[in-house]
Amino acid sequence: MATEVIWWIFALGIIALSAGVVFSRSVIHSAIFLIGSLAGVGVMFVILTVEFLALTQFLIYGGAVTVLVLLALMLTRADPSGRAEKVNGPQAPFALLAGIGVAAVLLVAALSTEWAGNTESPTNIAIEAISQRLFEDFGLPFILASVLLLVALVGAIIVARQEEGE
Amino acid sequence: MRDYALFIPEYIACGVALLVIALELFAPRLRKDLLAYLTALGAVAWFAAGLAFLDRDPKSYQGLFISDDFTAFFRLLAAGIVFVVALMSAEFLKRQRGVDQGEFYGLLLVAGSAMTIMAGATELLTAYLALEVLSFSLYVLVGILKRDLRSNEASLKYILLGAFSSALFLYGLSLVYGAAGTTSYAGIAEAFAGRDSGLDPAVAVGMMLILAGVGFKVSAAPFHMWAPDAYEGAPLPITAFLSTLSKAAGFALILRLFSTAFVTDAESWRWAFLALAAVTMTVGNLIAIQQKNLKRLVAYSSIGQVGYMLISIAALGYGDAQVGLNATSGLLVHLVGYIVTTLALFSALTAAVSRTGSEEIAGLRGLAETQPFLALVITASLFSFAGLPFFAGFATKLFMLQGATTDETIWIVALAVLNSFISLYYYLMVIRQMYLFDPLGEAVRFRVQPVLWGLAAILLLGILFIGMYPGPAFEFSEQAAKPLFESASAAASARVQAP
Amino acid sequence: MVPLENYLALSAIVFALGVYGVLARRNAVMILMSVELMLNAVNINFVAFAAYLDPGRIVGAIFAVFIITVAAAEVGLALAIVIRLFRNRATANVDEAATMKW
Amino acid sequence: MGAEQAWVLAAIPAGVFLVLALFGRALPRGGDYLGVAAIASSFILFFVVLADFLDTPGKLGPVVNDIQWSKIGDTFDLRMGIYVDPITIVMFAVVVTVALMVNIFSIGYMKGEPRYHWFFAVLQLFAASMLMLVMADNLLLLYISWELVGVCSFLLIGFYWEKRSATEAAKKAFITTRIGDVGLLIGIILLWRAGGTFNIQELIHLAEEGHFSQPYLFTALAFIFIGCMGKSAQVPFHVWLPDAMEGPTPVSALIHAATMVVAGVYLTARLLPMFEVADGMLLTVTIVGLITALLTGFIALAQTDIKKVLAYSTVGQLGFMFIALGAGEPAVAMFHLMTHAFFKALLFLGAGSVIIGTHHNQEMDRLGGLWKKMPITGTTFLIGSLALAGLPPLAGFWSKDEIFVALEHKWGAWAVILLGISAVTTAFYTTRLFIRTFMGKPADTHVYEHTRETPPVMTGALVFLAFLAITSGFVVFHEVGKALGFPGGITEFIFLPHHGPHEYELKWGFAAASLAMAVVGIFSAAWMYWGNDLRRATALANWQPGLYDMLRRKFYFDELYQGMIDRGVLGFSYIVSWFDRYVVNDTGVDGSAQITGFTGGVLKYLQTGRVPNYAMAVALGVIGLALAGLVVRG
Repeated sequence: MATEVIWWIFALGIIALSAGVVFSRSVIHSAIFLIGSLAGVGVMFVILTVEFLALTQFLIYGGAVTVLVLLALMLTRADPSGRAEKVNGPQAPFALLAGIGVAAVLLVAALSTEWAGNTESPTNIAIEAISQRLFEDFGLPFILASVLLLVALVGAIIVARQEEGE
Repeated sequence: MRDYALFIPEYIACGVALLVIALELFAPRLRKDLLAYLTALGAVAWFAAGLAFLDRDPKSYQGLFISDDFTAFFRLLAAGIVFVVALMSAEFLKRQRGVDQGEFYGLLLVAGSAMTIMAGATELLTAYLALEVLSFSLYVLVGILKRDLRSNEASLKYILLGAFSSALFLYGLSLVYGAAGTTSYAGIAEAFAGRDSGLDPAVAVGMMLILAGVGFKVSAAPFHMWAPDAYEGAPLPITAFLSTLSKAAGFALILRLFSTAFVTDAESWRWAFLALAAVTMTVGNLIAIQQKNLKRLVAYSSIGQVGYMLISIAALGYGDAQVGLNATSGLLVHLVGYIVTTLALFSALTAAVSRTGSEEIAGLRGLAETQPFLALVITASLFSFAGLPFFAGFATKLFMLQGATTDETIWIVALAVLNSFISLYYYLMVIRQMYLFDPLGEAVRFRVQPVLWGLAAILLLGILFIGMYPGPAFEFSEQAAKPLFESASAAASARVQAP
Repeated sequence: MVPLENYLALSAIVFALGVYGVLARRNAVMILMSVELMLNAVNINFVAFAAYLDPGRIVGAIFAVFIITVAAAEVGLALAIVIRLFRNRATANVDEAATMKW
Repeated sequence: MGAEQAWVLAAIPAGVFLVLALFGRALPRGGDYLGVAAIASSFILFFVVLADFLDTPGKLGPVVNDIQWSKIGDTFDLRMGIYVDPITIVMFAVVVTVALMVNIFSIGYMKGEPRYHWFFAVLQLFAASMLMLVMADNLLLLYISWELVGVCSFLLIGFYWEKRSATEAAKKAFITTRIGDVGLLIGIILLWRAGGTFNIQELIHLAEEGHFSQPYLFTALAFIFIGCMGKSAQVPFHVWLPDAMEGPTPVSALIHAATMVVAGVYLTARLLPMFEVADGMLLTVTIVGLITALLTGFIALAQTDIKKVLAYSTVGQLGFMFIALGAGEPAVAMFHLMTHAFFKALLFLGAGSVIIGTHHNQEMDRLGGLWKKMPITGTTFLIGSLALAGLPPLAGFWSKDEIFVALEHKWGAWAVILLGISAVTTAFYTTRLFIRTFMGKPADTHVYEHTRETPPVMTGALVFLAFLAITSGFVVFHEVGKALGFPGGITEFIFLPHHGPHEYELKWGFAAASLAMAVVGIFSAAWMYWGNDLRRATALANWQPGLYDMLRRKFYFDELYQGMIDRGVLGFSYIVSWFDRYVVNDTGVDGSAQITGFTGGVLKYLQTGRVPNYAMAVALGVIGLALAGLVVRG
């Protein structure tokens, strides 16, 4: 019972915070809501008893990514005059319809499906099990991920690096 | 088996990639075109190593990746494309300032290796990661002229839309994973073969999301809109790279995914590919008529080509291994013809643009007078795109359409033929500029850089060879297509170690 | 206990919110934040399946680990490109970066 | 060398084409002698092939020689080869004879033109492709040659590309015939799919065994027939041929009268056994032929350009050939094809001679009375005209008569009456053409004064063709055929395997009726135009100006097509691109303000952010697909 109450609190919280991310008028507020939303998802992982992922979520998303976002916001802070920028494009009303459409389709898919092998309650996924599979079976994805990070790193550096005369 | 020896060719490619990046870093005064030649040399070594993997028994890496002739085919294709594009870039980048050339060539090689993994992946996570490695490399390469506003804008559009569509793709993967309980292709096929209808909604929606993701990658309408902008903004050799390697990689992924994992549930997606094919070829060809920029023209025309190719994917869904084999080998041979043609076109365009400095169609005015050889190569490539006899595009498109025709799809084949008729119109507009108009400036003959001349000549011969004697290309393609449909044994061996 | 469908519904809603954000926002950084929401929704799906479905255990969690990695790298690269855009044009609005069209 | 090596006929001009295209500019006189020599050697070798063919032990059985072109896996075994049977032999005879005459004639006609060597080079390429077309044993090789002759035609129509009308005409011809080619290609793919082979004889065999279902076969053949209609300029694809007269006149004689345009007739004749198996196909062919013959006969009445009259006449005569095919008589069609090739090439070359002799005048309104100035041209032109009108004993009479007999036999009297009207109009416009060009008083004395007879290199070709226009009809008689070495005469020579021997017998009733039609046409035209006096004709035109205008404007086909193209294809593409530019793409520099007045309302929301717009397309695509997916499954 307690789990369910906690789940609903966090679920509604995640939805509210996510809505804050996409509806807020200020970029900074959005970023802060994003941190909250990501942290909420981390808690969901805890409830699902996948603690390892929750930790990753807090560290990488709650920490690294949002810091990166805030950094970028500071670097691209547009108008020193403080002119209130419109954050939404004129497409927004249609975007709302499209968003509702996507939600409807996905909810139908999620809720009208009878999932095969549904155990009705989450099973604990121990960190040992994850690491075993990760390092024994998924060697190739691991290599790919490292190449991916290298590409992103090299790319980010050469794209963002300041040249002489800039 | 964790057989890391299966990736030896890719080790070579990535090793050379690291080497050129390091060279740029530690020997900044080195002549930059040496990096290009080193890359080309690396591509040759990669190709040679790839040849050693042909005609071998399929070998699986932990059920995540399979090394068979299909994989080997795309490996050779990737090495070939990287070779040509690297040499093309050597000439092109001489006129560009502020480009990090080491990284440029390194990323070419990495992207090529990613394509091999996409072709060989037999598990969703591996396929997804390889796809992202390729995409990341392309995001950077498109924006590599960072002081050029258009290049920067193109890469911004590309990465934002790419991230959006890969999120859609991932949601689809998650639904399929939930429905099948596994991410291995063989496991998915097995799970879907006998599933009860309770899973239908999730599978239907999941597959459509996956379709949107891969459709974005190969630029099928309505997921194509990034392509013209990215093509226009990218440096010329990267436009060639995008329209060849990125498309081929997308089709490699689609082919293996849909012919092995989803084939047991073809009802869910066959119609969608037909619809996408019809929309894509029509949109691509009709909008192409209105283009004034060469790269955008190629973008829309290649969107049209994708439309034709999607017909073959739909034909995979008829549950008949023979039909699937014919459709796949037709698609592969057309990919080869299309790639050779595109590279020939871009070799010539690179040379022409380096002289005229204009990427508009009107910039080619009077090329037949100032540089008849380039005009000839461009004409031959455009004829090949349009599917005129004697050029590669005719033979390969004919095989592809024939392989893809089933009794229910005659209408779309007719539409495809009609579309290639429309396409001839805008190709002729380009040819008209070269042959019927006088050059803008003074009509002085100019010399073509020897490397580009050689590339164009060899690729032109390739176009004619495939056009007049398509046998070898087709046999090679059929050999590459076979493993997908003899999957009984291969899939079984993969299933044993399926995660 | 909380049934699987709850997680899926939560994920669907968060995902749709992300889609709305991508479509509605004009600031590139905010579009990226919306994409992050979508990826998180995907992660909820994967982890929930991993925890609830019998034969397909664990793989979903591993998938989620990799998605987090990719998402982080993607944000890094995309922000670099946005910063470059800002240097070139003094804006981070995607609809002002629209010289190429037709 | 025997019939198996018939490919040499095509190989020689092909080789000379390469030489002329690459080095022609450097050769003295543009290498025209090489071109003539190439065709002449093909002409001579043709007789070698013919002799060998007639001596073949199997007596008139087809000769096959093929090589493996591409073996592809287990599924396709592509063989490319040649197939020589009597139909091929007739086509060979027509192509090499007319090509030789045209090459010789061109030395005079094209003298001093720019790109002289290129003209001869393309003529060689054309001859090679045309010869390849008629001996191809499979549809793929045939299609390739088919496209090649189309390309040659395009190049030659647009030969004077400084003239805007020439490039426009070339484009029109290319596009119109391409529409047909699309049909042909689809038809070929359909037959290949169901039959698994490109080989024509194998396909015919399969069709006769009932391998194809009826609707499938009809669809495939209908597509192929669209290709034939495009190439042979049958209504409604006929619009390109009169415009194609923008090309040099020898080209009109060779490509647009005698050879390329009959490719459609040839292909239909070649596949006729399949057409017979498919229900309704023969009737379709007949009706298309009848409509074409009638319509173009009337259009030609009101044309004043010599070459245009001849062009419409060609279209009409091609209609006659299709009618013969529709009656199930390939022998008759091929016979008319041959006689028509000779007298029509004669007429075109005669027209070319007039054009050169009068220093580039081809409007009847400025000609007249030329017979005195150009006696040889005039006489040969008269022979050609009478042959076209169908006056015995000239060639056209015999072949037309055969068509009437065949038509009556197959479809009955109604068809004969319709065709009879067309025959009368043919005789009428032919006579009108001759009178207004060669007889009476000159319409333009200045032109008349400066007219000269053309040099022997041109008149020589005319005389030779006039000889053929007189005599080629006689081969219809057994005795003549046998004397020439054809066992059983020409009609027995041209037979398809399942047709029994066809014996020519002159049906006096038909002959008389046919003669009467020709005479009616000739005399009414003579009455109206005698002495190049236009009063009666003008009175008639003024009596029904609407009708006259309709004929002069060719039943408004061009206007109709132009309208369709303007409002149809281009309009659609314009809408799509407009949507892409303004609705999806364009943001305006600073938001929606400026554009509001332009589009306003709902649309302005679509036009602003660009990446979001693209993403919107993706999202809508996904929603659409997913909804459809849920409907299909789940």
